Amino acid sequence: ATPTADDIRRQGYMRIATTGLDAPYNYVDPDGQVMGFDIDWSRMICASLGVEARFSCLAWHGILPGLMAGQFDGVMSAVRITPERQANFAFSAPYTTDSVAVLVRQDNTTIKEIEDLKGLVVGTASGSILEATANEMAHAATLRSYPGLPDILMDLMSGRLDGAVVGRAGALYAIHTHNLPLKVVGRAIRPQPIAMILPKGATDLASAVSKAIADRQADGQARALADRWFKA
Amino acid sequence: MIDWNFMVTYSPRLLKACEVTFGISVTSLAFSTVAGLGIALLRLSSRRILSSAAWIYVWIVRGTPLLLQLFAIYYAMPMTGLRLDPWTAGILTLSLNSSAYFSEIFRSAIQSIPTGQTEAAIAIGMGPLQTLRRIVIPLSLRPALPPYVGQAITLLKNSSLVSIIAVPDLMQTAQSIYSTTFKVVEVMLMTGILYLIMTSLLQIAQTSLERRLSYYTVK
Amino acid sequence: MIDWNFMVTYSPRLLKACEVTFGISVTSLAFSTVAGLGIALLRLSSRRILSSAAWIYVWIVRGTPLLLQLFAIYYAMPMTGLRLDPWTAGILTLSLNSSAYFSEIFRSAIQSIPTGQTEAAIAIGMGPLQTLRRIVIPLSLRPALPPYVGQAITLLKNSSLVSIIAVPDLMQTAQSIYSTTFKVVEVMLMTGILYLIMTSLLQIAQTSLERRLSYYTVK
Amino acid sequence: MSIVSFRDVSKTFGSHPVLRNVSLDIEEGQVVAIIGPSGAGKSTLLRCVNQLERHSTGEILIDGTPIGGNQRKRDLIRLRQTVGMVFQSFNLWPHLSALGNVMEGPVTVLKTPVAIARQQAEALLKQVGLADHAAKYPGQLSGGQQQRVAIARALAMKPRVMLFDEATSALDPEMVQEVLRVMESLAADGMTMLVVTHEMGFARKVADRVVLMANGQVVEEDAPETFFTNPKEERSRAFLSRVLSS
Amino acid sequence: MSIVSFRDVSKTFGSHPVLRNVSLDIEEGQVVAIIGPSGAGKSTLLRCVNQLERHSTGEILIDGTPIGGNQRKRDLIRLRQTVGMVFQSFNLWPHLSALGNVMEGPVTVLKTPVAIARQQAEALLKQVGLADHAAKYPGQLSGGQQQRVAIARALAMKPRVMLFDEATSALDPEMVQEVLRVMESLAADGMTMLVVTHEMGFARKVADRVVLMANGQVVEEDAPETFFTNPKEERSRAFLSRVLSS
Ligand SMILES: Nc1ncnc2c1ncn2[C@@H]1O[C@H](COP(=O)(O)OP(=O)(O)OP(=O)(O)O)[C@@H](O)[C@H]1O
Ligand SMILES: Nc1ncnc2c1ncn2[C@@H]1O[C@H](COP(=O)(O)OP(=O)(O)OP(=O)(O)O)[C@@H](O)[C@H]1O
Ligand SMILES: [Mg+2]
Ligand SMILES: [Mg+2]
Repeated sequence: ATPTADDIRRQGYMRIATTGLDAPYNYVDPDGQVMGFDIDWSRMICASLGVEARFSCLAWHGILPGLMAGQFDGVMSAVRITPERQANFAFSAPYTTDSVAVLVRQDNTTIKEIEDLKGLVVGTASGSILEATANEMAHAATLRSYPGLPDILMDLMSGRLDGAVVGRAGALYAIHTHNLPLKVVGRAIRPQPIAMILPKGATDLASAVSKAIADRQADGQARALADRWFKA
Repeated sequence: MIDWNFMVTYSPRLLKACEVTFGISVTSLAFSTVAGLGIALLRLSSRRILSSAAWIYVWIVRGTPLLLQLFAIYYAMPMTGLRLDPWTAGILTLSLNSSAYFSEIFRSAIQSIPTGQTEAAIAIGMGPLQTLRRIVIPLSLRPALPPYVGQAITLLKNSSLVSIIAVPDLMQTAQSIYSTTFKVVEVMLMTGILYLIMTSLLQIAQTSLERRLSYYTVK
Repeated sequence: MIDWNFMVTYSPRLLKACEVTFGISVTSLAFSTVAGLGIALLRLSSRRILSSAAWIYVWIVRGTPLLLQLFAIYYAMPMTGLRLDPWTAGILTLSLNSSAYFSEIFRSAIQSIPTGQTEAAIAIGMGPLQTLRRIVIPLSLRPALPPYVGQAITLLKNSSLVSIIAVPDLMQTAQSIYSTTFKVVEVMLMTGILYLIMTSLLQIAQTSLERRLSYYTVK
Repeated sequence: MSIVSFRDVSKTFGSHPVLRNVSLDIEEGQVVAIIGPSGAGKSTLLRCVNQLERHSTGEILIDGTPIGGNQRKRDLIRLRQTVGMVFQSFNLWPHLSALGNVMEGPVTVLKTPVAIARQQAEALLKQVGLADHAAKYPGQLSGGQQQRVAIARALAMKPRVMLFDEATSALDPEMVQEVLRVMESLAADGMTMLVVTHEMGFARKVADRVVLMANGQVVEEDAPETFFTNPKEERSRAFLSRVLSS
Repeated sequence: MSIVSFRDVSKTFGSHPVLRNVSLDIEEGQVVAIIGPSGAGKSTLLRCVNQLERHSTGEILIDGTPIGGNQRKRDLIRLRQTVGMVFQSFNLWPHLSALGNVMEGPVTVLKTPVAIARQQAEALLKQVGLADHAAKYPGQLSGGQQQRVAIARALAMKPRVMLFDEATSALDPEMVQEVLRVMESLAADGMTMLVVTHEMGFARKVADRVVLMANGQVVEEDAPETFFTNPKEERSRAFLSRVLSS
């Protein structure tokens, strides 16, 4: 029983899962409140549907199984649209895009584009677009997959990695917020649309969410939100 | 070096997460201790079917990852019509999982009791349950205690896996904090201390109980 | 329902990840068994300083999360000038961690040996090491075995934590596969079977060794 | 009617016969000493009385009621309570004090109120000469003291028969005397007793009947005077000459 | 020169004195029986000879060399090898066969080649009458058989002195005979032996000297004939009358 928009309205709230590990998209503040670009977007979408947004924070490896098992109505966690995912889930229209970036230490002068990582020790995040991109484009001597961005940043700073293939927005946010001795170099690689991911077959709900996204893009609220979270 | 302000700011959230970890762990510990004892007794049963069934249970439960067991209980059980909330599923999984490890610890301890001790109980007219409660359990306490506490601590640490189905425990909260703040040292220090406090309850209890059970070594 | 083709396609990658898990686990198991025995002996030493030091080691190592220990060794050690590669850091952490649990298992088993057994060895002129190797270890094998194998299995499962410093083990690989392909059931099934095969080596060894060590129960 | 009867009782371990068609009657108030070489089946015979060991064929009656076989567990346990047993190796429970060991049966099995059980236990410990040691743990008592606690523990269940399996053979000679004295006074009080022993002096002095076992069979059954001075069987004479020489 | 000498040896457990100024000399080839009531300190005396228990003051000399004190661990272990000990509770190692128990010392401690150690062990097992039981494990042997294996195990180290601590008191009368016979033949072969025993018959027949201990002190030291027929001390008479009555 995939939920329709009416089911959600009748229910009065939408159960949204996120990792809370992915600033600026989603993270948890000191009081335990979940915050971020995805969260604000979720609230706007739910407001349009006339329901309340209820968030669950859980590890990424628990999110998709939970969605498949009907534990959530949707996922807002900087989810990129890919063909494999489209075959198994429903997607709303994209609400933003993000690209892959190369991250190096500030004092590095030799790495300028992803191709320059060839033959080096490179880190990336496992089980994601990033891993595939790194595999196809970086031609690293050693490619190490980490569970999350913080682990990559730490090992980059520790000198064990020469460079890293990461998500652009998250990397920029981290460098900016915490003043890290790192920098993003090169072009924007493989920009990818980011959307809400919904249970397979929930096309009705997906189009209701897509309409809400389009409305907010039309009335300028989307722009304001992006400025707030991505001004770095 | 260390940002003390930061630690003060985040400690309420970590303390709150401790409650989750502690609650899940203590509940699961209670269930799995009882279940573990039951399985140990089945394993020691002279009926071949019972002891084989217990062997198979221990084999499979110790043999497969906790994550798989959690998924099976949380996501596959609803197919059978039984939908559990995350807390229940987490506690059930942890209890089942630990019970297999505990059962082997208990079995080993029970087997180290001289048969004369239980024969004396049977000869005086005790039934199997009375013998268990009054003689076997008290006497296996001493040899079971050190590995039992080790396994209880493992249970406490394993409880963090439950965060994968949306119960944010101490470890998950710690990861969440350092992934936005990058204060690895501070977060790990605080988390380490909180875990150390929780496990110290068990470890200090162990040491003092061992001392009290020293009659056992007077031979 | 189940996609068999998928399972065939991905099994080489999972099998390769098994090698990582198995390699790390077996190496760490060897180190931590030896270290655990050493710590158990320190803990049993009549010298107060040694036994207290061992108690503190066990208290802190059992008391803090493996993740924290891993971070301390991997990220904090370089500050002291010692930079370890992920494999070495992973094996070192797992070995230190497990050694504390093993030491308590061994201590409990050694304490269950009747003093007459070691006195007979001393009386015949054996030195402490000879007594240990020829009498104490063989006699504590039987009571230590069930909890030892339980802890060894825990070590094998815990080795997946090492993936956090970029050594992709079986569990990490499984998660990576299902989070791109969404075949949770297939991946978990295969992973479960692979873990079960690896742990069965230990569990079957346990059962057959127990049978061979049954002289111990002939009293 | 006899209080314990063996009727054609046999017992095998695997294919190894340990008791062969034993028939024996113990009358109320009698003291029967069972003697014989090692491996004769003496312990097994005793252990069959309270079914610590199940017999293979034949019947064992306690006060007329058969014990063992397909009997309901509950009835078996009830019947067992009428039989007290004292082991060679004492088997006191190390986690309970002397008093605790004696009180355990009445409180746990008979559900006697603790206060009453304590009074009775104290009286029993006094009877075996251990009034001053009630609070001590088994580890703090000498062998002879431990064995006397074990006797008090069995007596606390008010058994109709007492079984003693080499109750003195793990003890030093001086301690043997303490324990034998307690057993003698029990016999004098009219307790029915089945005593496996190597103390020929005790058998001669206290027993009403002496049973020599060998090879799983009863070889000879006699009044002690007859048995020790004029045994009927060749096997008995051989046994006596070997044992009395030491 | 005597092979074991105690010179003014005392031993306290905590504040409890267990040996008080014991002086005693054992000559090569002598058999000395140590008797006395329970708690007299007999076991402790024996256990000090090979330093299973450290004495508090005084000196113990083995073949002229002092043992214990601040001696280097290596020297202590070497000296211990010249002393064989047989325990009341056998203490055979359950994970080794009878042969394995006997070979263990030579192979592990003396580094004797396995083939030679095996031959010697087989010869020793034959000497104690157990040639046929070499492959059995302790759990499969009777008490008397186990104790004879324990004697063979001690002999395998070719000790100059053998200590026996109530080597027969956990045994049935028939088994006692087996073990005493082995001990007698050892004595006849000229082995120096220190024997704590309750077997007065054995003490009288085999010992060259009888030592009565009580309360941590040597009360009387005599040739057996004198001791058993005409003891000098009041304490000795009291002890003998109690023990011989059983
Ligand atoms: N659990 C058992 N399994 C196999 N055989 C056994 C078992 N218990 C006893 N036996 C055998 O049964 C026989 C009789 O043993 P039992 O202990 O009754 O003899 P006993 O007359 O009490 O001897 P002892 O004087 O040495 O105590 C022995 O040959 C013994 O080996
Ligand atoms: N480890 C110990 N700690 C404290 N006291 C002890 C210890 N070992 C022995 N004793 C005490 O030392 C005294 C002498 O003991 P020992 O065993 O030497 O006597 P024994 O003459 O061998 O007696 P038995 O005939 O009962 O064996 C006893 O009072 C005993 O309680
Ligand atoms: Mg017997
Ligand atoms: Mg003694």
